[in-house]
Amino acid sequence: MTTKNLTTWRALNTALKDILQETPESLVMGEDITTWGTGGGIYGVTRKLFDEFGAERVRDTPISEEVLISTAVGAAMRGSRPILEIMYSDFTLLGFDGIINQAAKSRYMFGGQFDCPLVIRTNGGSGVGKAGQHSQSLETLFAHIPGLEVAVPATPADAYGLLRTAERSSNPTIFLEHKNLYYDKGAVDFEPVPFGRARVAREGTDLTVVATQQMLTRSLAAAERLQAEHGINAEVIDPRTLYPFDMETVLGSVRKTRHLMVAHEAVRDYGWGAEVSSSVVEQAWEELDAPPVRLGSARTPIPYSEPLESAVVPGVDEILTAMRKVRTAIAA
Amino acid sequence: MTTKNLTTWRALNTALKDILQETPESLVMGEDITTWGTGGGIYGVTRKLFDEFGAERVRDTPISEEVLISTAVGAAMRGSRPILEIMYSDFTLLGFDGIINQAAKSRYMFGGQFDCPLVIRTNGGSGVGKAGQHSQSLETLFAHIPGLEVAVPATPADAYGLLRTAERSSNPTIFLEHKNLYYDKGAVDFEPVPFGRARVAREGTDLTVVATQQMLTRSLAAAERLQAEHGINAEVIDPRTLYPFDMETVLGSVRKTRHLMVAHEAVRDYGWGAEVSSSVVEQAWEELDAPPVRLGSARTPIPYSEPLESAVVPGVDEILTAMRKVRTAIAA
Amino acid sequence: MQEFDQRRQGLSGLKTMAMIRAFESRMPVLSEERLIRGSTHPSAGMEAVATGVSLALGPQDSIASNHRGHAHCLARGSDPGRTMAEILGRRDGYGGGKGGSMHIGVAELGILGTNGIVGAGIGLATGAALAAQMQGSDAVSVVYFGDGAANQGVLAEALNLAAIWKLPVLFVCENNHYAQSASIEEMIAQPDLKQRGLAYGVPSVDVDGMSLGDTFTAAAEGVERARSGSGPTLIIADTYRYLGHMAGDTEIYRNQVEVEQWQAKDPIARLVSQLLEAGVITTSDWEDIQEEASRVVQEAEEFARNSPFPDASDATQDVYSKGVPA
Amino acid sequence: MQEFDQRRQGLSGLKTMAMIRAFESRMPVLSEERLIRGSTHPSAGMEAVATGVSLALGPQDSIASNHRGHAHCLARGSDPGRTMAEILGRRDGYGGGKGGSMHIGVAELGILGTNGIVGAGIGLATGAALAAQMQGSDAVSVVYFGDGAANQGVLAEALNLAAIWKLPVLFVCENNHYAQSASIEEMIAQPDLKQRGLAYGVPSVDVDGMSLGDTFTAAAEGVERARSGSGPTLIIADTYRYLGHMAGDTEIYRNQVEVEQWQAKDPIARLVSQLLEAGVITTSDWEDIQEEASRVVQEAEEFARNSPFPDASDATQDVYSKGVPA
Ligand SMILES: Cc1ncc(C[n+]2csc(CCOP(=O)(O)OP(=O)(O)O)c2C)c(N)n1
Ligand SMILES: Cc1ncc(C[n+]2csc(CCOP(=O)(O)OP(=O)(O)O)c2C)c(N)n1
Ligand SMILES: [Mg+2]
Ligand SMILES: [Mg+2]
Repeated sequence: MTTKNLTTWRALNTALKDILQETPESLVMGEDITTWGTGGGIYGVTRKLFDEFGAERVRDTPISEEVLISTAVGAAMRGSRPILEIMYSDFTLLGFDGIINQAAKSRYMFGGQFDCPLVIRTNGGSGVGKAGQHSQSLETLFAHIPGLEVAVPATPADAYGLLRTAERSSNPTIFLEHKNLYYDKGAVDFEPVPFGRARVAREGTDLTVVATQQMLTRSLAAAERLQAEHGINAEVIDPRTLYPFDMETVLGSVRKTRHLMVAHEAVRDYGWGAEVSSSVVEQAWEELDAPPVRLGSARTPIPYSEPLESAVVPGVDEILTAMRKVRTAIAA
Repeated sequence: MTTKNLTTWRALNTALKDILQETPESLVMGEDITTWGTGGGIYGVTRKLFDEFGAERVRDTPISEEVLISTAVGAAMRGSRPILEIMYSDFTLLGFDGIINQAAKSRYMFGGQFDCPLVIRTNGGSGVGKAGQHSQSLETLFAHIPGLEVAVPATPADAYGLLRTAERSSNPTIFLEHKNLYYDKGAVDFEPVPFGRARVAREGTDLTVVATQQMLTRSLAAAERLQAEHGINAEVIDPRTLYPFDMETVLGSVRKTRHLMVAHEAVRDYGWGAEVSSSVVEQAWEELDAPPVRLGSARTPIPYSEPLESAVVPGVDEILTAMRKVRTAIAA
Repeated sequence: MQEFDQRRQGLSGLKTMAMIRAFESRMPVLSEERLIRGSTHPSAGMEAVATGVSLALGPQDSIASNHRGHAHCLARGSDPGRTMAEILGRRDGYGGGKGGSMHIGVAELGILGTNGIVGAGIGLATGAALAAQMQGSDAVSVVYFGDGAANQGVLAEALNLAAIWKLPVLFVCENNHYAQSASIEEMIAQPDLKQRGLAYGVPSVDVDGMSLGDTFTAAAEGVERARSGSGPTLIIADTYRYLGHMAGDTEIYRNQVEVEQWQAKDPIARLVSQLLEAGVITTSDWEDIQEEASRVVQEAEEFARNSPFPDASDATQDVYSKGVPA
Repeated sequence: MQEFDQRRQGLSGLKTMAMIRAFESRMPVLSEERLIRGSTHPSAGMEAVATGVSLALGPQDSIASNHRGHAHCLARGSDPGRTMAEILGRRDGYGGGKGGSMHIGVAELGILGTNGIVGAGIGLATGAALAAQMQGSDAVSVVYFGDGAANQGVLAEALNLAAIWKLPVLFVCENNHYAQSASIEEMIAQPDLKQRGLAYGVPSVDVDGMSLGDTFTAAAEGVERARSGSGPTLIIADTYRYLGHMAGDTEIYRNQVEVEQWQAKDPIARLVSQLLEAGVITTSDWEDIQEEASRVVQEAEEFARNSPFPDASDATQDVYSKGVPA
């Protein structure tokens, strides 16, 4: 297929179409996924799938997150390959038993007898004023759980490619889209993107920045200013999946730049940046010239009002300051 | 009150009695808390409370974790002070909406109008063959959530004292007992233990070890061997609460020992040890002589069979090896 | 039990309903103007439910609301200006802008919050009822939830718990026939929703949610049952929302004819004719009431528009009570 | 529909039930001997339910079980030796010792696992039914759950979902009157549990769970409904467990008289007299059956005791399929 310029939601929509076409075992289910907007879900990702694939394989569901999740697990254990849309990642909390006690452990507890090829598509993140119960970045909770894979696509191409890979996986995957990136545009080459392989979004020599989704975008913007204003050349890495995590690419970069910063939208405290930072410290202690710095959201729920929401999530300025801090830590 | 030698479960039972006596707004609820064993819950913590305080204040509940948790939240928002026993911490996953979307955010989202003086008592941890769905150490999930306090008592005295503090708090507290420590005995002085104040369980000069619950016990045993066999003197610190976390005591110790190890039973990947390690690195970079090392459970569910269970959770030998590794990292 | 009195509840309810209608009619406009971020769910058409129920409550009582909760708050007595200010994310909002439309709480009115999680208020109200019971007060609590929320398992758990503990709680299901874009007909197999209450031992009734008198009477009955220690009640109120689920709703899931059929049963128009017929009001009274409603809402909107945005420094306040306990 | 034939289902069921009884009788002993870690929940007294239901199933079908699941597995055809080996945490157990009593799964028999989370099997079976429907097979799925689990909200959600999608699933509630130490009488207000199914549009029946014939017949009816595309069925089976909830149960919540009253209705004894009366078996046949049951269980136990413990290196296997996809 040739490369096309698509929005993220459209790239995801195309991925779902391709999956439904190629994989007879797949099905798509979720709340309001066929009757909302122009016949897709809340952000359009399931648009017109119903028209093409019908009511058996594209299913609107009641508002019953708990049973939707455990139903998807059961179906996956019996040879179906469900792709479940949970409207906002905050609502997955209603089905955490299904995700953590069932899906994540169904292979292990029974000694490897069962596959669990389940994808839960959902979205996290802030930026559009959806407030405390529709804006969380919960990826760390999932990354901590053995048995789960966690994808955090940032670009349309990765959204397409990672979703294809998630669907082929025999493990349960939490597929975390970002609600403020659905309308971003980018080139999509319609190739699967392997899990556990980071993307170097910007090459650089002086500082390694690991960032995802909205923080990736902001880190790239900050990196330009860092270079222009301070002559420091940052390498920006998008891990794309948190589990598996491509530590090798990060370590390779750190060996070159000797400095590390991690930026995520999840709350900083006990967030996944700590894992990246402390793993790098453990594995590349001698190669670091300064302590790694982590950036994440403040220890607050996400507030509604614009000035408050902006205040708790790191912006470009804050990222820039942190970048400079990493580079000057020793000097300071 | 004079000091007594008590088991952990008895210390907790005494704390509940004292709370019910002193705080008319308090109530205790949970599954099988009055009719199991000798009239207490699964580990006896609620023993005979029913006889003393009656059916209004000590309530056996149906198996409905989701509504139990959100009911406790609602009651707390209206001036009651519920202490809810969830039989195993694995079952809290059924009520994560109540914990994370409601309890943790009820003060913030409404601009500070509501207190939410709720305690969820539950137990985590492995060691007794309860297998994958009754042995998880989920403390990191809670510690990551703004609005929650997280207590992880290790000794009978701390069990008593932290529960008293949890109950006095106006914030929702996740109170994580350890199922393999209920029958440990220790001196209890019946004093509240403040949150956010670590306990130095063993003084030392060469290495700081931060550990909780079962890993604390094992770290103390390993520390004795480390001293006897290798002449290295470890300081062992029990943070007692993960949020608030007493970083000052840890930093103070690290400044003295110049080495850090963190050991927890939670899965190592994306576990809370990463937060401790990377915070110390950020704040005490110049004072560390070697990279901090983290120990945690393997990235697996907890298996049932004894040799498997022992294999995935760090034991004394493994802790000892890690301690030595921290001290020899530079040399090696 | 309180009887529905056209002069008292009728007249007072009409004023409230007119005000709510005027208030909610501003939502699409304010959304369009981008003064509202995120999602806001107006309830024009459904005024009789919140109003009828609220008239049956006393100051000691509490309510837990849902995403479509402005009416629940206003009928309970929330200040329209502060309510609007919260929806616009301003400092004078009840939550100082932290919550927005889906998180309006008013402690002194016992409003435990509108809620962004469909079904979550059910447990909160059950808990408020538990607190009332423990405290020996005669307070009752109410939860408003939709037909969509009726499919959340927590409802079953709460009905059962409230029934065995005889908790003073009213479960008020606003069946407006759609959950976002999902028609209830496709989402449930047993259309008689009150069976869900009966199955768990909760006295359950259907009520015409387009009638203020009927909702008031059903609620008053439930409140009396609750206050007298006889436990919970489930009320299934048949109603309809006129506007889209939220701003931007294309409404492809329903047709205009259906909307108009329901508008023909408009709860406000119906109450007005009743009160006119009964001589409680004159046409000019009704005009005054409408004008007053407009005025109140206009003032509220001005108040909200003029209220400053919160200060960024406020963003990290109120996470924990005065720091965590030491 | 399959009719209950004493010569077929009766005889075959009796053998299964006798074997299950013998198997479960070993649990307290093995616990005492500390060969079993954690918790094990025997179901002596409840054999007719698992057995009757299993007799109505075909090889294409699946089951989801709960914490009290040995009988469900054995009746479904799991090997007693491998089942026992799993309970003892041995290498030859179905999960190689990773799962234990609460996590016995057998993929080739469609056993989606016993389960440590009360109520969790309900969603899994609903999903298995969805898979069957999608795959165009005529497979049905069964979930066994207790009276205690009936208070989990997921049941309500599953009943509704199965009803609207007409999923081929049998919800089998084993009402043994206690949930651990909680008497059902105190935990529900509406004692007629089948109302819970009816409220969501699921055909629901009561059945005497101490009668093999009755449970078989009800299950066969449900299976036929499911296979023919008419959707789910809820079966409430009245039954009782003779032993404590698990090892160490002091049983302060019930008295011996009650236990004996139920033992007087013993499903095995009752079936034996029926078959004797009908001339299907003689007293000596029954003795042979019992001996055979003992022998099978004894062999299973020997097999399990002799099975080696798993190797520590196995502990990190099977978390992900052959590593995560690259
Ligand atoms: C747990 C959860 N699932 C889904 C949503 C998204 N959502 C918000 S409102 C709504 C429809 C609710 O329908 P109903 O309960 O009937 O209330 P109505 O909007 O009709 O008043 C949905 C699906 C949500 N907010 N929370
Ligand atoms: C979610 C959850 N809550 C509580 C428990 C603890 N527990 C295990 S079995 C049980 C009682 C279950 O009762 P019931 O469903 O009636 O089944 P029975 O044991 O009577 O067969 C309880 C409370 C659990 N395992 N999972
Ligand atoms: Mg609705
Ligand atoms: Mg039972």
